[in-house]
Amino acid sequence: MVDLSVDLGNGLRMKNPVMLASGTCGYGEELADFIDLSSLGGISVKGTTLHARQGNASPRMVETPSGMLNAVGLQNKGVDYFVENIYPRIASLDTSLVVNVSGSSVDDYVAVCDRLRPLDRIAAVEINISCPNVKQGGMSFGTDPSMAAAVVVAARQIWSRHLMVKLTPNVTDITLIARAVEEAGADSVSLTNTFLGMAIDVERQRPYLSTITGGLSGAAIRPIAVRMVWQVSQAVRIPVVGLGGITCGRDAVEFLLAGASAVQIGTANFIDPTTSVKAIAYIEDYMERHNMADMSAITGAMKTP
Amino acid sequence: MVDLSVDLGNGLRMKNPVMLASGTCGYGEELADFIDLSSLGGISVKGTTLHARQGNASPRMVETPSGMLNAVGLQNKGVDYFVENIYPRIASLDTSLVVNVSGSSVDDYVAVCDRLRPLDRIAAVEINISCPNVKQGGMSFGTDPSMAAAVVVAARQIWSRHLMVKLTPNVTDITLIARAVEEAGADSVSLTNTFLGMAIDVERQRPYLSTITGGLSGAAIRPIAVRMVWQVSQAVRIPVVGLGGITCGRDAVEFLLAGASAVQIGTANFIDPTTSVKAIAYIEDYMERHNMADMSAITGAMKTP
Amino acid sequence: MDFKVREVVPHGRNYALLRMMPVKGEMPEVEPGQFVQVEIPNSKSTYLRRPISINWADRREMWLLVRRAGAGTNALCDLPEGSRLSIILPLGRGFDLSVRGNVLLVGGGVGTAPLLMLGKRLVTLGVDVKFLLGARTTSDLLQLELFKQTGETRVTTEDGSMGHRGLVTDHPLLTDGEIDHIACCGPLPMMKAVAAIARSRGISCEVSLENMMACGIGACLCCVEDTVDAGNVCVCKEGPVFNIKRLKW
Amino acid sequence: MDFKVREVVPHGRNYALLRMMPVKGEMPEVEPGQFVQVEIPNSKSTYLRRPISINWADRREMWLLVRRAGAGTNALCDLPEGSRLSIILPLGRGFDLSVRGNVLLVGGGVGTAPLLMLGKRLVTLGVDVKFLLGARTTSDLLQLELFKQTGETRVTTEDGSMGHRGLVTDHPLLTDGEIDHIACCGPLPMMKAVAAIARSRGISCEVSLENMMACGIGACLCCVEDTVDAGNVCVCKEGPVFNIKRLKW
Repeated sequence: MVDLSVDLGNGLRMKNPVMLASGTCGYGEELADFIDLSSLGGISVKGTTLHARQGNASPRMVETPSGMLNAVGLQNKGVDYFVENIYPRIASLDTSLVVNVSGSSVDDYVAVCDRLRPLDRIAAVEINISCPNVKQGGMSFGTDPSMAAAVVVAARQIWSRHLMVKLTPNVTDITLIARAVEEAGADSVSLTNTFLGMAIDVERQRPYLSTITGGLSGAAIRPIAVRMVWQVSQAVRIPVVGLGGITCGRDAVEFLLAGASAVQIGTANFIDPTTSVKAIAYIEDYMERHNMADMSAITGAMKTP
Repeated sequence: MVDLSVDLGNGLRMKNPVMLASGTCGYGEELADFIDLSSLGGISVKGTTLHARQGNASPRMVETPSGMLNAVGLQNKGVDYFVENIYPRIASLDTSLVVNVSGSSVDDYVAVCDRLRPLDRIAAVEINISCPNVKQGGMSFGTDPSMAAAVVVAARQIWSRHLMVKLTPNVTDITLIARAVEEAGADSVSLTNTFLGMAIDVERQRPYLSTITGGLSGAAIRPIAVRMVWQVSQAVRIPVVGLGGITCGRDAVEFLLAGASAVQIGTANFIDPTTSVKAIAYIEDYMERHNMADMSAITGAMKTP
Repeated sequence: MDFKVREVVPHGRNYALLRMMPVKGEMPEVEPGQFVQVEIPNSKSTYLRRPISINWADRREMWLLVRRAGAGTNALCDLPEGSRLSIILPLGRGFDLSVRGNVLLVGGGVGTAPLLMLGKRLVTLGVDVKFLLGARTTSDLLQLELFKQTGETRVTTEDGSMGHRGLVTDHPLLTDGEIDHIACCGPLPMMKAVAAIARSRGISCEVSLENMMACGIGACLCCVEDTVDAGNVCVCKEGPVFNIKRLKW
Repeated sequence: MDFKVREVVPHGRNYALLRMMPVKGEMPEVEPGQFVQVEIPNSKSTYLRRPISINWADRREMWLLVRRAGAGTNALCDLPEGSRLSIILPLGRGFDLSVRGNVLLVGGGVGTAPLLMLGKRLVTLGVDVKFLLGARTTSDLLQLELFKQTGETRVTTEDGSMGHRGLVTDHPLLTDGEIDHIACCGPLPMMKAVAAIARSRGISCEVSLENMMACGIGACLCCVEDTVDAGNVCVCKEGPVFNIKRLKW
C-alpha cells in the first residue's frame, strides 16, 4: 500500500499531496458539485484581503495557446466577511484548509493574518506576494528579496501556524526570493503564480483585458514552472509546493519528481473540475507501479545525467 | 498601396518587417526549398561564435503544450568557417542579412564582430546575450544590465553598422536591460529569446533534455513576449524587433500593434516553412483593410483604455 | 456528462444545430436560459470549454445552436455525426417562468436560440407569447418555422430582405405594443437598447448575458457583471439571465 | 503538399496503415528510407509535425505505417477516411541502392516499415534480398504476407509465438548467414546490436535513425547524431539512413 500523506511541517499535514490552487476553486464549495472535497489533500481558498475588493473591470479573461490570461484582481469580500460568513460554512470540511492572503502593504498582510488567528481549522496561510493583477503590493513584494522577507517577518510575528509563501515566476532568479523568505521564517513556498502577459484583439486594436496585462496560466507555462520548482527545491530546505499548468496526474508527478512535496491544481479546474481527484488516483497508481512506499520516495526523485 | 518597408536605422532597411529568427532557419538555405528568400525582410542567420561548437548532446528537443524545449547549444562551425564558406553562398541573397553573434566573453563577441567587418553584405549583427543553452556567457550577459551594456560598448567600438541586441525574457524587468543596451549604443533590440524551462519523462524519471533545462519557444509563450515588447517599446527610443511564438500573420500584427517595428518568425518555421511569406501577405492585407499607409501607422497602434 | 452527437445540421454557412443524447442515462432537468460548457475535442487552438446556451432539451435529447465564431465553435460545427462530447450541464439560472400576461421574447442573431425553449415552456404555462426576432439578413434568421409554430412571430432584418426593415428596437411591437414582460437575448448593444425601451416604458425585462467565461461554475470570477445590489457577480452562476433592475445599464 | 486519406487499416491494437493520395498532382519521386513530416490536424496536445518513414509509395499513392506512440500518432491512427493531411516530403536520404550480392534487411517492430519499399526496390534491381523481422510477439509482426511475397522472410519473436524464439541478433541468418550487406531499422538497442555483429563479421551495414526531430529539414539542429567524419550532423538531412562506418557506435 502507498502512503500518500505528506507533512509540510508546522502543523500542515495533508492526507495526500494534491491541493486546489487559490483563485481557481472559490471556497471549495463551487467544486463540491463535482468532487468530494474531503478526498483532497488541501484547499487554498480565494485570495483574501483586509478590505473588500470589487476586483478589476471586465473583460477579465482571454484564452491563449494552451493557456489563459486572467485579470480578476483579487475580488473578495474582505477578511471579516470571510471570518463571519464563509469560515463557518467550510470549517467542517475534512481537508486541510489554507487561506491565501494578499495585501497592498505589510500592515495589510499582518492585519489579515491577525483576523484569521481565532479560526483553528485554518492549518496555514499562503502569503501571496505574487498577484500580477493589483496596482499596489502584490507582485511588487515578490520580485524583491528584501520586501518579500519583510512581509514574511511581519506575518511570522503573529501567525504561529504553517506559513506558506506563494512566489511569482516573473523574476530573474527565483531561488533568491525563495531563500529570502526561508530565512525570514516561512515554513514552505508555493510556486509558481501566473506569468505577466497580454494579448491584443488585432481587429479592434485593443488589449483583450481591461487591465491590458494579466496573469498567464495553463499548460503553456508548465515547463517554466517545473524548472523553477526544480531550482528552488535544491536552493531551500523547506518544502516546495509545485503548481503551474498541471492538467493531469502525469503533470502532477512531473512536479513531484522535480522536487515538490505537494502540488496545486489551478486552471485545470476550469476545464475539468474533477482533475484533482483523478490526479490523486494517478499518483497512487504511479507510486505503486514504481514501488514508492511514501511521498519521500517520489519528491525530487528525478535522476540527472 | 501599402508600403511595408521598414528602416531600423543605421543602415538596416528592410523591404518588409518579417525576418527569420536565428537558429530556426540555418543560413536561409534550408528554407529555400519552400520559400523565396528574397521575399523576406531579412534573415538572422545561425548563432555564430569565435570557435566552432559541437553544441550539446542529444536529446536536444522535446515537445511541450503549444511549444517546444530545445537545447541545441549554439552548434556552429565558427566565424572563420562562416566567413570563408557560408557567406560567399548567401551574400547574393536579395534580403537583409543579419548575423547572430554569441560568445562566452566580451572579447569573444568583439572578435566575431571584427571578423565580420569585411563582409559588406552583412547589414547588422544581432548580439545574442540571451542563449539559455550555454554554460558560460549567453544568458548571463542578458540578465545583468551592466554586463549587457559592457558587451554592447565593446562591440560598438569595432562594429559601425547596425547593432541589434537580442534580449532574454528570463528577467524581472526587461526594460532595465533594454535601456542599458540602448545607452550603450545599440541601434535596436530584439525580444524575446527563449524561456528557460524543463520537462521530465515521468516513466523514466529523467529530464527529456541532455542538459536538463532548455529554451522554451512556440505559441505557448507569445502572451509573455507580447507584454515585454509592449513594455520595452515604451521604455526605449530605438526600434524593437518582436518575436516569441508567432505562428501566423495575425500573431505578427499583434507584436507590431504592441510596439514592434519588425518581427521574427522562429519555431513556426519548423511547423510550416512558409509561415513567414504568408505573414507578409497577411500584414499587407491587414494594413490595407485598416487604411494604414506604412509601417509607422501600425507599429504601436494598440489603443489603450 | 458524455453526449453522443446524433446529427449536425448546418444552418446557412455560419451556424449549425447539434442534436445530441446522453451516452448513458437521462438528460438532467433543464430550465430555459440555462447553458452548458462543452469541451472541444478536435481543435488544436482551443484550451477552455465553450459556453453555449441550450436551444432545446427534454429528458432524452438536447439541441445546441452554434455560431461559427472561432476555432472552437468551428470545430463543433464540423463534428462528424456520432462524435462524443464531454459537457458540463445544466449551468446558471434561466428565465423567470412566473411571468404572466403579454410576454415578448426578443432575440437577435444566434441569441434567439434559448428563446425557442423559453417560448415553448411559457406557452405550456398558458402565457401569451410573441416573438420578435432580428437579424442582419434573412439567412441569419434561424429556426423561423419552429418559432412560428410556437407563437406569433415578427421579424426584422437590417437589409429589409424579410419582415420589418431595421432593428428590433425600431419595431412597433416593441416600441408601442401592449407588453407586460420582455425576455431578451442577443448582441450586447441590442440588449442594452431593448433594456432602455423597457425602462422608458416601465416594462419588466430580462436579458441573457454572454460575458467572457472560463469555468462556468463560479470558480474563476472572470465573467462578472456589476450589479446594483451585490456589485460584481458571476454571470455563469447568478445569470446568465438577469432582470435589468439588477444591472447598471 | 496536401494528401487525402483513402483508407485507415488497423493492424492489431497498436498500429494502423494509412493509405493516401495527393489532393492534386502526382507523388514526388521517393527513395526507400526517406520520411515525411505529417501535420496532426486533430490532436489538442500536438504542436509539431510527426516524422514518419515511408512504408511504400508510387506515383499515385503513399502508405504510412503508424504505431500508436502518443497523442499525435493516436490521432493519425484514428483519422476518419477522407481526412486531409498536410505533409512535407520526401525528406532525408534513403538506403544505398547500389548494394549487390546477398542483402539482409533486418527490421524490428514498426521499424520494418521502410524495409518493405526497400526490399521491393532492391529486388527490381536484381539483388538477392532476405528479410529478418523481429517482434515482441506475433501481433507485432506487420505486413508479413507482403514481405514474404517480396523475398525469403525469417521471423523472430521474443515470446516464441512465431518463428525463432528470441531476438533478431540470435538468429543464425544474421550470426552465420552469408551476407554482403545489411540494412537495418528498428529500436536503437536492436540496431546497435546488429551493427556490432556487422562490424565483427566485417559486413557493411546501414541503419535508419530516429533521433527526436522538430523541423525535419535541417533547420533546427535538434536531431543531430555524432559522426566520425563530420561531428554532429542532422539525422533529418544527412540521414535518417547512415552507414555504421560514420557512427561512433
